[in-house]
Amino acid sequence: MAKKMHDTPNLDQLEDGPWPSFVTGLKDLAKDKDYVVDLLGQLEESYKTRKGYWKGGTVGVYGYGGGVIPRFTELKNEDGTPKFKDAAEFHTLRIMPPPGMHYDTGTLRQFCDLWEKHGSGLIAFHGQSGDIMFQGATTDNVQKAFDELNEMGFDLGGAGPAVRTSMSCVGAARCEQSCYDEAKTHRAVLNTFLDDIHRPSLPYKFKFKFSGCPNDCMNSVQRADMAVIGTWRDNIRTDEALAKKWFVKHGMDELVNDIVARCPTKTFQVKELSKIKGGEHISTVAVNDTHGIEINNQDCVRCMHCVNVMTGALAPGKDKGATVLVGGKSHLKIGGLMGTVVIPFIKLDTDEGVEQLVDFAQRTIEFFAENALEHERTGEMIERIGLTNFLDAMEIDVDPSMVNSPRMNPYVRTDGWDDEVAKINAKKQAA
Amino acid sequence: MAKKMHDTPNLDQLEDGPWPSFVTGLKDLAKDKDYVVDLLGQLEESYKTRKGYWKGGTVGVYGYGGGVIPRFTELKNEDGTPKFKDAAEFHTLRIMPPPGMHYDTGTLRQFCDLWEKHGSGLIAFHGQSGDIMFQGATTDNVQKAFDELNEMGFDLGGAGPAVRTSMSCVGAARCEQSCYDEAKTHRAVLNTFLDDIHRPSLPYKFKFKFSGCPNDCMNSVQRADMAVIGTWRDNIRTDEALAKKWFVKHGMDELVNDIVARCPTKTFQVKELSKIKGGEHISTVAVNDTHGIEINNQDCVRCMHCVNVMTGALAPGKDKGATVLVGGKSHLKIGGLMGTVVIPFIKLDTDEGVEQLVDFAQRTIEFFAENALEHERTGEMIERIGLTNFLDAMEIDVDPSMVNSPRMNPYVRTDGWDDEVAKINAKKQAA
Amino acid sequence: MNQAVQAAAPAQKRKPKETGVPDNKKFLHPALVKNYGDWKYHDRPRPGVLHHVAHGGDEVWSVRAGTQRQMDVHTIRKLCDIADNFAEGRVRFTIRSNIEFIVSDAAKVDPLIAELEKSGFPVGGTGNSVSMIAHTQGWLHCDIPGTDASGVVKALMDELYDEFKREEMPNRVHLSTSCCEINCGGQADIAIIVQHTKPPVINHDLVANVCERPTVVARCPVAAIRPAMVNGKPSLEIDETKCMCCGACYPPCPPMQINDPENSKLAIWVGGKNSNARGKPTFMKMVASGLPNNAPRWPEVAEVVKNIIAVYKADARPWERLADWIDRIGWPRFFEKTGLPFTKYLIDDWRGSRANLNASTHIRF
Amino acid sequence: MNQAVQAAAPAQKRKPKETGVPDNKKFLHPALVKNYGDWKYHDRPRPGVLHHVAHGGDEVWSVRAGTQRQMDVHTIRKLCDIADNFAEGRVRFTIRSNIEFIVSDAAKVDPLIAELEKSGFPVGGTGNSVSMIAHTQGWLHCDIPGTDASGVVKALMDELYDEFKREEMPNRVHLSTSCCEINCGGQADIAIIVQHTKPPVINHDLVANVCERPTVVARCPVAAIRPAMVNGKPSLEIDETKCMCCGACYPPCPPMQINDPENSKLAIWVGGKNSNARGKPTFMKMVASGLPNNAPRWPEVAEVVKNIIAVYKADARPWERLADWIDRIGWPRFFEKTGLPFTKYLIDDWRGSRANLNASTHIRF
Ligand code: SRM
Ligand code: SRM
Ligand code: SRM
Ligand code: SRM
Ligand code: SF4
Ligand code: SF4
Ligand code: SF4
Ligand code: SF4
Ligand code: SF4
Ligand code: SF4
Ligand code: SF4
Ligand code: SF4
Repeated sequence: MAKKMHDTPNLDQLEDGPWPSFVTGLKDLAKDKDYVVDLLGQLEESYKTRKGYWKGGTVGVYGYGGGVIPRFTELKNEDGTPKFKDAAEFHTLRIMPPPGMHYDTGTLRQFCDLWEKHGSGLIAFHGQSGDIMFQGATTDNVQKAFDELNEMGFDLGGAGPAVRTSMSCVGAARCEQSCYDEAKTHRAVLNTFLDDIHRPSLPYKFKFKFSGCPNDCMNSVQRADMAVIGTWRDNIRTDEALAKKWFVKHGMDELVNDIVARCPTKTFQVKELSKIKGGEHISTVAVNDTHGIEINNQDCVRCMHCVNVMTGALAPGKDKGATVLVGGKSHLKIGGLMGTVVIPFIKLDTDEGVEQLVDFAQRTIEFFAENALEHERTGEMIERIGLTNFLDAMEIDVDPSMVNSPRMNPYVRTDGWDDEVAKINAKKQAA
Repeated sequence: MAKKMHDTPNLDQLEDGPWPSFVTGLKDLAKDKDYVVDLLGQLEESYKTRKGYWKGGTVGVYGYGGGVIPRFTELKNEDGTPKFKDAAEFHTLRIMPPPGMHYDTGTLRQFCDLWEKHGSGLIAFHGQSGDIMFQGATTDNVQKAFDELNEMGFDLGGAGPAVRTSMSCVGAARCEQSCYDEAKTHRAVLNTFLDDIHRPSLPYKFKFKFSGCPNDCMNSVQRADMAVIGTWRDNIRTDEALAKKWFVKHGMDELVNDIVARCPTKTFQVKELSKIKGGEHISTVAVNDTHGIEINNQDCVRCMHCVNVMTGALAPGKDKGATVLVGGKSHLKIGGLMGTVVIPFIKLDTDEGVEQLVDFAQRTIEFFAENALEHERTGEMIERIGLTNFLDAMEIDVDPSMVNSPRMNPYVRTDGWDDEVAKINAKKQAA
Repeated sequence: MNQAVQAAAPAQKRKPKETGVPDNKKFLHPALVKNYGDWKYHDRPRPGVLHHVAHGGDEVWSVRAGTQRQMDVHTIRKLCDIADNFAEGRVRFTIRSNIEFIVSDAAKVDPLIAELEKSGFPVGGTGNSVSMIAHTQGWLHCDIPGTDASGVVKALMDELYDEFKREEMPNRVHLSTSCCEINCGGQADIAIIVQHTKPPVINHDLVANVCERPTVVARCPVAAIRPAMVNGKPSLEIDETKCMCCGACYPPCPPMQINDPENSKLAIWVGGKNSNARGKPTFMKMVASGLPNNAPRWPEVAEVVKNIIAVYKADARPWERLADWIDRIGWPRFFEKTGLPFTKYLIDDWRGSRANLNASTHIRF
Repeated sequence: MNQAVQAAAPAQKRKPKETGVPDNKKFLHPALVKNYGDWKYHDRPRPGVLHHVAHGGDEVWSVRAGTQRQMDVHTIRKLCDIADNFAEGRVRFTIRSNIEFIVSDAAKVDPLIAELEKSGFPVGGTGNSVSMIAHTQGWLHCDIPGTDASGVVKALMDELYDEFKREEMPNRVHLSTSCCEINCGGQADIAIIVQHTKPPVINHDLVANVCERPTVVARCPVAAIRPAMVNGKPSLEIDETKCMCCGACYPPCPPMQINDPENSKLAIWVGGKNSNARGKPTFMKMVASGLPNNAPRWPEVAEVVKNIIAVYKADARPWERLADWIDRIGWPRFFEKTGLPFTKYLIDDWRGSRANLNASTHIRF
């Protein structure tokens, strides 16, 4: 039995309603833990005054420079002692999850046991960067909790100006849209940067995210300095049995209004079977005895929409890989940024492919480390120096896929035009 | 007979080929005019050296500060005398055309006669701003030519930091798409600013352009500080006879691929007649005995496409007027700018409507005169001060039609939010 | 700020095993290992259940349930019990902190659902539902929050409970919440984000002790901060005509107190989309602001959010995400239909904002 | 620069009648006056001829013919003769300097066309043709041109003559040409514009006499110009690492010579669209540069332009303007099909350029 609960009239109201309540959970923990009793006390105070009361500081584990988010209370009595002394320290350990965030119950139970022992008993599955957040430990207990987690095979994630914890979608493990092995790639890339994860010394944070297809279930385009998004180069595959099954259930109206009309490039067409033409770049499939689908894959932008609507009947091609975008981030300083295509396509189905990606990631981070200003993200850096200079440094050829369109202003000095053209032609001839 | 022609081996090559040749025309003039002989001499020199040889200066007509583009040769002999002395001065008079650029032959012949007398005999129909450009007169003759033109009922247009000559499309005179009286509006607006046209004293140039419908045959969206583009608010009108006629000629495939698929908001639909629903905002018309067109006009953005393809069968509604955009301009300094919607809709079918537009134009130019920096166009000014401040000054309520979307960043100080909402509500209630 | 540097390494301390990201293979359900990368299609037999079929014919059912994310160990153990007794001992969490139980036998689905519901975990969040809100830290843990996150999520999910359990929306609806303008919650169909309305109040006594002044000055997006001497001590000064109250100066300099019980408001954003389906990804747009930070249940926020969801549900066509819907009906009608006032603050004036002005006569009347 | 100020007003001078824009009613063909604002529809019986029908049933035929714009009075008189003898004495000019003859009797169309063609005026430019090029001044009259305009127009229209007379393009094709980067010619489906490649060469002897230095400094978009003393005289200096050779400094300061016979090149732009039809208006994009200023017939430019037109003609679907066509096939394929090299210079890095980066996986392979 822990000490007496503080009055929490505000928080109590968050026990009403059908959604699982974190307050009920905290109160459960508070039964055994003075620590959580006082945490609730401080949180209630925040609810009352509408102010936060944590400040940062310096706490870590031996051998690493980051991965712990230190929190010290600022809610003090007149004499400077904490108002809620048992919750005066409330640090979080950020632990990297397995790709796809799969667990067996044994592992989860072990997490619970150790965090009940060393921490508050509050765990978040997961933080927005993907970390398992073991929330609430005193400075003394941080190392103990880490040691046990580390022995289990888990490791601290990133915080501060470091390579950060990454996320990958469920992908190949359970999703028919997956275009590469997200888990393998995620590990190969991240585990290359353990030093940069554990010892923050970059200009600012750097995040990777891995989505298996353009549905981008990891939101990587706007939350990752480097987004690796699966795609394919060849034709959309078709399955006539599933296409007909779909059509029986949904009919022509849905086919026309929900797919034809929504294909962004109008390349998805429905035609009488007799009018459907084949060809190297054409996917076709009958939906009944009179009509069928015709897709000119050269005009398809792999948006996934038709494939999503008719899952199985249509599927990504076989020549799979990924598009790599650089520079996504959130609001700070210049407004939200989306990533920009820098590698239109990379094969990832062999070790060499994955190594190429790792190599590109390494060179990107090296360049970032050397060229970004303090607290500048990759997107801001590229904004400042220009995409072309970044590509130059990465030894990547410019490609119209990287832009929505060529420039709309004449403000560029083009005296190297002929040289560039000569280079391009030389490369073409060499290829 | 004029003096001997200079050799013009370069220009001679521009007499070949089927398109009417300005060189042939100039040579025709040169037969009688030393002036043009020397003009051809200088032009040939430009072709040879690939350099221009005119410079500006100060030439005008009595009473006006602008409207003449002075040109003095820079092609000099060692001793400072002009190389082609008879063409040492080659000024242009910019004369405002009638709206729609209509003429009777009598007027044109009069132009020819006077310009043969006082000028080079070279006239451009028309400059890119719409002026009749009487090209090539000596300083002495500028006034004479102007006096005659002015007596004919023509007046000088703009040059320098002034309100400029304007253009309006053929519109109501001959076009079924016309949504307002372009000619009347053009004159009403421009003739309000004669002082600002003739006596340049604005921060920089200011251009009006008038297009009768969103096809914008005057390119006003990107070439006018204020573009007045016709549009309508009610439903697209239909004519069944013409619709059926169109369908007989073009058929279902064209209807679907050329119109349905190209309607930007997918509001143009083809349906079985039995499935077509009517309604306050719906336009419908049969194309044959089984099928018809259904347009929900609430989702229609008046792009004109379907109306263009099926001219007459579909037509702009009856509640016509115009959208006013401000700030279009060309490349200089910050890159090309398009106008921005500032008045989503204004009626122009009564004198009061036109006066309202004139009033708005006056207030805009006053604001521009007072607030623009030197050599700053309206678009640049708005870019600098923000659209909202411009609207504020113009006493125009903000409207979501003015933007593609609301803001995508949080970088705004919103402490007046409640006041703004109160104002909006008060206005709503008053209305 | 919060990265740690371990001053001296006491001799007894354990050296970390730098193991990095663990292999997920050992955690995967066996059917997922067997059919890894070989799935053919899926369908959804009912809300909350995904049924995936492999090319070889294997099938798995995934049952998805909502959690509070910020979970106490008792709750986690309860979920483990359910996994052990009613599923096959494996679970995964989605990016939205929903839990998924994977079973290889259709017969196990119903009992599993029953047990989850009995234990207070709503089953749903799949397909065209309103899924769980992307959750941030707020007062519970962050050092800069203007509001809470867990409470906002809880209060809102209570209101959206039915829509979580149903699949009745035109397309999936993803919400996020962010307890400061930094926006850890990310782009979403609907987002709730703190919007400060007054410049920071500087505690001049502290600046000299705790802040690196050049760092703070550099952080301001509009160069509104300059070093100044206040009461003889080095401090900072804000040009209030420039400051747009973003709060970016607060993390590097806690004495620049931006949070204010009254003046830190909440804004609602809509139409963010990360997926490439149909149109390209798009940022969300601010559509309402000035909502009070009304803990513990934020009723004003809930009302606006629920209203937007209701209008969207009634008006959008199948497969139209919120952004797609607005693309069709246009922004004027969005404001008309939701009854939200369109104020001048919603007109962008930040860098590159010109691209967002309507440079056409495409207007809906 | 070129606005005139009349120093002293000699007594004999005539005071201008400030008549402004003349009324066009008296110039209009009578049928246009009668049916003003009351037209119902039009069709095109053949290329070069528009047939408009009024609600009341009146009909007019407009026959369009190409001119050189820069017309000598003999040519104009010839056109007047044709109007008087074969039409009804009224003409108008289009925005593209084509002339239109309006007749109220179908029988007059063919003889009119025959006479025009006989007299060297090509009939066409309507509907889906390549119309006349928007024409600027160039060496003939402007004070800052990098090339000629009339010659470029003539040379190109010779090559596009057949496409002017036919209506065989997928949609109308509008060209423009601009003899300096200022772009008086405007946005077009295909535009030819001077692109300087070297910074201005300053004639320091002249700067002090003819240039207001602050004005020139202010004109530079990238602040590359600063005042400097050269040989003891006030002059200007260019930071060559910043200067992107736009030539904006040249009009206010002729000693900043930007034009260069070798280094002032020509660039080709495509996909500009002012009309609101289908998509919103769009700016054109630069797709080729570095073409030599090869007077008198600019064969390299003609080749690129003709090639783009040919590929578009073969590949675009009905009603696709050049911009719409590229929207469908994508930029990578545009460069592939036209064989134009995509160089790094075509990637935008000017203000707001981020909006133009591909922030999606929408890619064509
Ligand atoms: C814990 C977490 C929210 C959550 O409850 O899930 C979080 C919490 C904080 N974020 Fe975040 N961010 C979290 C994911 C994100 C994400 C989402 C993502 O990673 O996909 C973003 C948007 C993507 C991005 O990186 O831009 C994000 C964008 C930021 C930013 C803005 C960065 C920018 O360049 O715009 C900051 C401010 C900064 O770094 O200076 C920030 C800063 C912070 C700090 C460190 C506040 C500070 O500067 O003192 C917060 C610490 C809270 C705490 O006490 O634990 N956080 N933050 C997420 C990390 C958990 C985890 O490790 O799994
Ligand atoms: C004559 C004409 C080209 C033609 O042959 O048709 C022309 C010629 C010149 N233009 Fe232009 N512009 C002409 C229409 C345009 C247009 C088109 C229009 O008005 O619709 C534009 C684009 C729209 C716009 O206003 O932005 C145009 C954009 C410019 C600019 C760039 C302005 C900007 O803000 O980006 C300049 C430079 C300046 O004003 O400083 C300029 C400047 C000039 C100057 C005055 C060069 C100079 O600064 O010394 C040229 C004088 C040439 C001459 O010797 O006659 N001209 N100029 C056009 C005027 C004829 C007429 O009065 O009808
Ligand atoms: C489990 C999860 C991935 C994970 O590793 O955690 C996931 C899994 C699937 N997603 Fe997703 N998506 C998941 C988050 C997302 C997100 C990110 C987010 O929620 O923040 C997105 C991007 C949202 C955006 O655009 O901002 C996302 C955009 C999609 C889309 C595109 C939807 C669209 O039309 O715009 C599809 C396609 C579809 O719906 O058919 C999709 C489809 C799917 C499918 C059907 C793929 C498959 O064939 O298995 C999966 C089951 C979905 C379902 O719930 O019915 N998933 N999906 C995520 C579940 C989140 C949750 O608990 O609610
Ligand atoms: C005569 C003229 C107006 C004038 O007052 O001078 C004119 C007249 C007509 N235009 Fe235009 N347009 C004229 C320049 C333009 C321009 C501006 C330009 O040429 O620089 C545009 C904007 C181009 C752009 O988007 O950049 C223009 C965009 C249109 C469109 C929209 C085309 C599209 O699909 O994008 C239409 C609709 C159509 O083609 O059916 C149109 C339609 C028409 C119609 C059919 C309207 C009507 O019902 O009478 C007129 C006959 C067109 C024809 O040539 O077949 N007119 N039209 C101009 C003839 C120029 C020429 O000699 O070639
Ligand atoms: S991103 Fe694609 S591959 Fe990954 S889970 Fe989502 S739909 Fe499946
Ligand atoms: S995946 Fe390709 S074909 Fe299918 S809707 Fe998207 S762009 Fe069209
Ligand atoms: S802008 Fe419209 S009204 Fe004017 S001529 Fe063109 S199509 Fe006709
Ligand atoms: S005018 Fe309206 S209905 Fe017609 S194509 Fe354009 S948006 Fe669609
Ligand atoms: S959104 Fe702001 S307050 Fe909330 S967790 Fe992120 S940094 Fe902290
Ligand atoms: S709140 Fe933002 S704008 Fe204001 S001073 Fe701080 S960083 Fe600058
Ligand atoms: S484009 Fe340049 S050179 Fe040509 S007329 Fe216009 S200002 Fe003169
Ligand atoms: S050419 Fe352009 S960029 Fe170069 S100095 Fe002159 S104005 Fe500046």
